[in-house]
Amino acid sequence: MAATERDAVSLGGAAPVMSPDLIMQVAPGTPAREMSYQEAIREALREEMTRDASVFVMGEDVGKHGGAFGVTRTLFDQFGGARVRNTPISENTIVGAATGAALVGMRPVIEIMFVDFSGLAMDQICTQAAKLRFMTGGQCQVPWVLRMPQGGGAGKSTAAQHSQSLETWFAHIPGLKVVLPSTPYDAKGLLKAAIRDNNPVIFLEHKFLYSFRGLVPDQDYVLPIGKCDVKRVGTDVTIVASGYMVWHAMLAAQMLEREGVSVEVIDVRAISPLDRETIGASARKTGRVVLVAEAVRDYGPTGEWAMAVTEQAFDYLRAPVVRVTGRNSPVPFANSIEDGVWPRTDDVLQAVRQVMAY
Amino acid sequence: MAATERDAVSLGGAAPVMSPDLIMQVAPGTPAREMSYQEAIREALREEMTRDASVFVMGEDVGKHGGAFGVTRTLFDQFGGARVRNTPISENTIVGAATGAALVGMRPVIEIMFVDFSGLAMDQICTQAAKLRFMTGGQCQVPWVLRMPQGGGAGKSTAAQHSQSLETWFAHIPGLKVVLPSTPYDAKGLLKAAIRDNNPVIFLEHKFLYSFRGLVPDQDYVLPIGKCDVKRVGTDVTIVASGYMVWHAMLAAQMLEREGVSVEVIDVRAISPLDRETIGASARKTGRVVLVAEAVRDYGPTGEWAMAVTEQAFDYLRAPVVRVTGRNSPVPFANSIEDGVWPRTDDVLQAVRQVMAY
Amino acid sequence: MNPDKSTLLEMYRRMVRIREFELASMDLFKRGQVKGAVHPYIGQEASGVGVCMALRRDDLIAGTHRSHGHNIAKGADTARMMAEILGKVTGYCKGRGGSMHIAAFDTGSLGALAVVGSGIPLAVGAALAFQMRGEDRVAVPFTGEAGSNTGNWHEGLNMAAVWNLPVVFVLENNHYGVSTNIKDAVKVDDLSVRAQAYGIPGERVDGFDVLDVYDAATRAVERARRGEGPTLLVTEAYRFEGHYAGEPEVYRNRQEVDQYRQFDPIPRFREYLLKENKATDAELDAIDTEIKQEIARAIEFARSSPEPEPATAMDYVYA
Amino acid sequence: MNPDKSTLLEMYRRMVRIREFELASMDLFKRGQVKGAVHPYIGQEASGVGVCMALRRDDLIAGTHRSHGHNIAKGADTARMMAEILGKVTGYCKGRGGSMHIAAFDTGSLGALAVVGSGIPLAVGAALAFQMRGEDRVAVPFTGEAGSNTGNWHEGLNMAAVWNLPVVFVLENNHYGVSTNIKDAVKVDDLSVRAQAYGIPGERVDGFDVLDVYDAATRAVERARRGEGPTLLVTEAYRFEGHYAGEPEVYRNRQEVDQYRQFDPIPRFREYLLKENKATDAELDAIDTEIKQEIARAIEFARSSPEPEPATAMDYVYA
Ligand SMILES: Cc1ncc(C[n+]2csc(CCOP(=O)(O)OP(=O)(O)O)c2C)c(N)n1
Ligand SMILES: Cc1ncc(C[n+]2csc(CCOP(=O)(O)OP(=O)(O)O)c2C)c(N)n1
Ligand SMILES: [Mg+2]
Ligand SMILES: [Mg+2]
Repeated sequence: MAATERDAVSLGGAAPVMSPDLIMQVAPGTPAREMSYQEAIREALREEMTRDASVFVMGEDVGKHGGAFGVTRTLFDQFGGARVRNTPISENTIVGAATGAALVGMRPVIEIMFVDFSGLAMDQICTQAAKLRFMTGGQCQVPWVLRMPQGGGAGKSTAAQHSQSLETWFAHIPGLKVVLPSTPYDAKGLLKAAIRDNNPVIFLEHKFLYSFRGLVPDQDYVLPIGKCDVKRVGTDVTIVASGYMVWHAMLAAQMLEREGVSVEVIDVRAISPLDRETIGASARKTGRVVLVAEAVRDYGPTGEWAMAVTEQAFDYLRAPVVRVTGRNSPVPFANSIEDGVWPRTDDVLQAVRQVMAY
Repeated sequence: MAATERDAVSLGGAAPVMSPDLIMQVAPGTPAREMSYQEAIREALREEMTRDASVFVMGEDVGKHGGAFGVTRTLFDQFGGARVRNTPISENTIVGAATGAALVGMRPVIEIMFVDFSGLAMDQICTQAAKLRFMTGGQCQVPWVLRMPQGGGAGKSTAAQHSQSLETWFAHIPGLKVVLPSTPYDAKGLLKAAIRDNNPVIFLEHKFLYSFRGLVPDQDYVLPIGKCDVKRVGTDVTIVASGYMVWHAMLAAQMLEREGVSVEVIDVRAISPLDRETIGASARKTGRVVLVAEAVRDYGPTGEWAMAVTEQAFDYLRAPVVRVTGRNSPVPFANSIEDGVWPRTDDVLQAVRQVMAY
Repeated sequence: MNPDKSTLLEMYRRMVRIREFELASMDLFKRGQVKGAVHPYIGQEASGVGVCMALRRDDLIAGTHRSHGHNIAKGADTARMMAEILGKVTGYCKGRGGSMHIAAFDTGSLGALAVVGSGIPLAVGAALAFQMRGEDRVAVPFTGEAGSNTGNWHEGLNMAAVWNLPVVFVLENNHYGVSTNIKDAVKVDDLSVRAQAYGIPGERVDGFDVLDVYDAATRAVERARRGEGPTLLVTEAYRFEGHYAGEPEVYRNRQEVDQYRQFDPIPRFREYLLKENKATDAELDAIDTEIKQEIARAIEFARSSPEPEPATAMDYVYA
Repeated sequence: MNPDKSTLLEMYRRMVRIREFELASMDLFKRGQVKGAVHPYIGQEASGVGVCMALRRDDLIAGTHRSHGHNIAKGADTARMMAEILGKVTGYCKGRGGSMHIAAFDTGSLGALAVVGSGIPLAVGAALAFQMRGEDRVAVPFTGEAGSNTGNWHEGLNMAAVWNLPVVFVLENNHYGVSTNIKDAVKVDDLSVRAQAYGIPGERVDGFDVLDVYDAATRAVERARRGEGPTLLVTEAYRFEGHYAGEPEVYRNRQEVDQYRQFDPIPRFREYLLKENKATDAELDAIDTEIKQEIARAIEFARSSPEPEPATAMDYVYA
């Protein structure tokens, strides 16, 4: 399945496209434009390719077609086929070739159409690129970015082989950085940071977020990889989330405000290296923590986040950490059972009420 | 690197080959023989191949050569090349072919020489085999076992691409079962269970354990996949561990007994499906928990175990859960820095003292 | 090869069945009644049907993301298929799979794997089982031409070759992998030369001509059944529709598509049957009508079937 | 091709250097001084040297688990290599890599990747960078014959072919992948036919004959440099030693090994040099002595170097 931007939007039936107002990241008065998450990514690519001749884009159908979700559309017209390069269907070799090019000074940005296909490229991602600098005693570096759409939801019915969230596969491998942007602002600033980073960076875009809109500053900016972002300050309970889940957290926080519950929302924009301090500090402040991740429950990202809480805030905890995660099963096709496979705002609300009531 | 049994033993310099007495699993009087972990695995293969004509062994150099660590040695002579089948170097296709054979009624037991090479086969393992039964609405089942040696330590100097512990890659994928036997007794009983199981089972053998010896009953037996095994009963502190780490836990427990600390050791023989109840019950009893895993720290198995503790025993905890894990880096070659990459008995001792002193 | 009349009519029937099923599924997709994606097999019917008519029911096929046609060609029931792509519990996969994952084990379809190339090892493994058990069954993985650049493809052909397994690898050249023309993904013109890398026969046939395909497939299948090993069969056709229903097709122009549409395998076969006096207009019209009714019934069946019960969501995760 | 005397002597020198280095590393391994594993290149020296003498310093190679020879052939310093396999901080990889992962970026070795086939995409990517930047450099990945069955190999050759990249794929047929004879892993006799699957030239040469290899490599390299695309070069040799030092070799018998040892590339080249009056016994003896001393110094250097400081254990995880 290769959908396009149009589809991404039109297929997004069931789940709500949330209001951009929920997350305001640009200070009033700053020159900025509203754009979609997808446009923000494209703009980051365009600007970095313009700034640095060593940056290029490579992947299946990233040329005229614009990639699986239309993210690279128009780049081909601007930069041509040498720098916006269609490849054969050869995931492991696409990544490995990016590594080889990076070793001799290029800065490839590669796309794998769906994170699910990374199963074919785990050797080059995790066993080669992640380890090469270390194995060679620092003789080289591997400055690539691997963009992969992931996630599901929203009645898209892409089923078991096109819907997973696999961030922990990568976050478990030292040498990689793993980024999951949740907003247009973050997507642009983090992708620029990733491209300028000298390490291999896994950049996981949430399919359902492509059409989300938000303000993006006109001026060039980069965001730090390896720092959590406090998306909302609160005092009663901490919600730790990343990617699309941040929106559920924010919506839940807004609703809970009306109930008099003050929620702090921590966006783990980069799940590796993990910024334990920000999570720990918030947990010490609120004493109550809810973790939200779309990936299936078992051995998903929430376990590591829970360890950060335990290690840094045990004595402050007033309730056990509660998590909201994807259902522990492959993703089914039919809506009746796809429903409930991914966390919803309601699940987050309930979890917060649970820790508050403890 | 393809080592053999002989090497596995002779290279095992630095770390202690622990006394079989540390773990006694066969009731006195039961007819039993002492054998190595490696022999126990081989015996399970031999017996199951004898019992069931649909069981066969496939992998690189599993024939006369006996596989990377000599586990399948002698099986070729007994069962011939059709049922002990050398393959080309094609990891993804070895697994996929096993799946195909399993779909039509065979029960393949496949070997990938080192778990590190599973990066080449993640698609067939995690995206095909694990999901096929679900995706087809139960039309089929995939009864294979994928044996992979993993782990390092013991001054073996196999470096970054032959030393990892990657159990969480698989444990994160619903549809797979993931087993890490720690003793000859468990290895034999769990492998037989895995072969008879109708699901794809990832069977992770610890390289350093191959030469460990222990009693194995003469009679046919299978052990349940999905149950933790309480390897030692105690009251003051719970150590949760799997694979080789169980030995460090047991040795630490023995030493701590002299200090008057009563340690319960839970062997997570199958990390997926995870038996949360046994872990929870022990944590409620002792109120103090140490988690030990050889895999690198971040997003390793301990996070999920910690969640099981939090979810089931939060109110009983007298100290934060502490974990002992592999260093968060690729594995280096030189002994001076390979040292300390993996947990040692000492690290477990210190962690227990830490939770006891809390 | 001289197929008898009933075989010829069955070929025609299956090709029409695929065409009507695909037109219906595209239509349902456009009207928002099918979720996910639909990858139409329109234009390639002669390939799937020519191959599968050369197979026995107990032979196996392994499919791709574009496998409605393969399943129908192998004999799958269109009502259960339609129910599946509508996500109904009466579907082949009880609504778990959807369009990209239709498997019909009862008629010998191991399933459609949506990761390009991933079906190949499965077919190789099934063939290995056949060989080990002394069964004279054959396994047939389908792949698109772009799929021949995947590592799976190479590993699978090599393994089948060295073990002399009963596999017929069918490579369907419809010229595009999503937006990428085969010329931009492969340097050779004739993909059947790739067989030489494995020491097995490779043959290229006109994928618009069901008899040509049937002929070559029959020879390859018989070879495999006799224990003489695998064959690579390349069927040359064209993808008349977009990569998936509704895909914008920015990478090719109408003329190109129209030119290939002249080779439409169904009218072509119909003409052949009439010209050679193998069938009458009336007989063929009757088939057309019969299939239209069948598909209408399939849609009705699918629509009126229930979705899976939420309580069953965790079924089939483990056996 | 008519290499001048200094080139011929340098070929001889590098072959002897590899041989002596390997004998020393095996010896050190057997005495327990080298940890991990050592995969000797003995018997294959003419292949690595013939290829690398055809390269410039700024051309790149990518290696395998068996790459001591490739590194030396490309000009790496034996002292820093020896230090690496002894795990010393003065080694190329500061002791992080060991025998299986020696990289020497300063002499154009991208590194040895121990997962079979994994070096191929790296070389393809480096060549892509050369092409994009208009550099006339060439990338050369080495693989064993068994490595040609990996998906990487297929994907890499196809990608290099379709993009016309400056790559020379060297496939070293030493007849075994661990214990598996090539006949049990591949059905074709001549692996160079595999080039046809990608529409690129394939050539097979006598891998015991350094001049034969050099000749073919030079042509392939010049072709790549001129922008005419990749070549597959198969060098036919034999693995004189076990898969790794101390490996039991249950899968072959002494006679087979002895038979091949008659083709030992070093005495053979020595004889040629003498017969053709390209060098005198004295000159060649001097090289032998010089290399023996160099290797002795390398061992001494490695032994007397320190291991990495424990405090540096986390260096180089991230840039
Ligand atoms: C490994 C992998 N990479 C990418 C995709 C996305 N994708 C789906 S179909 C397709 C093109 C396949 O082309 P081809 O093999 O020729 O089959 P066709 O669609 O033409 O039938 C791609 C790239 C995928 N499903 N799997
Ligand atoms: C992907 C992968 N599978 C298995 C291994 C284990 N292994 C190391 S070397 C080797 C054989 C390689 O044979 P060949 O490619 O002919 O190279 P040679 O050892 O003969 O130089 C194997 C199977 C590995 N390193 N990588
Ligand atoms: Mg195609
Ligand atoms: Mg070899």
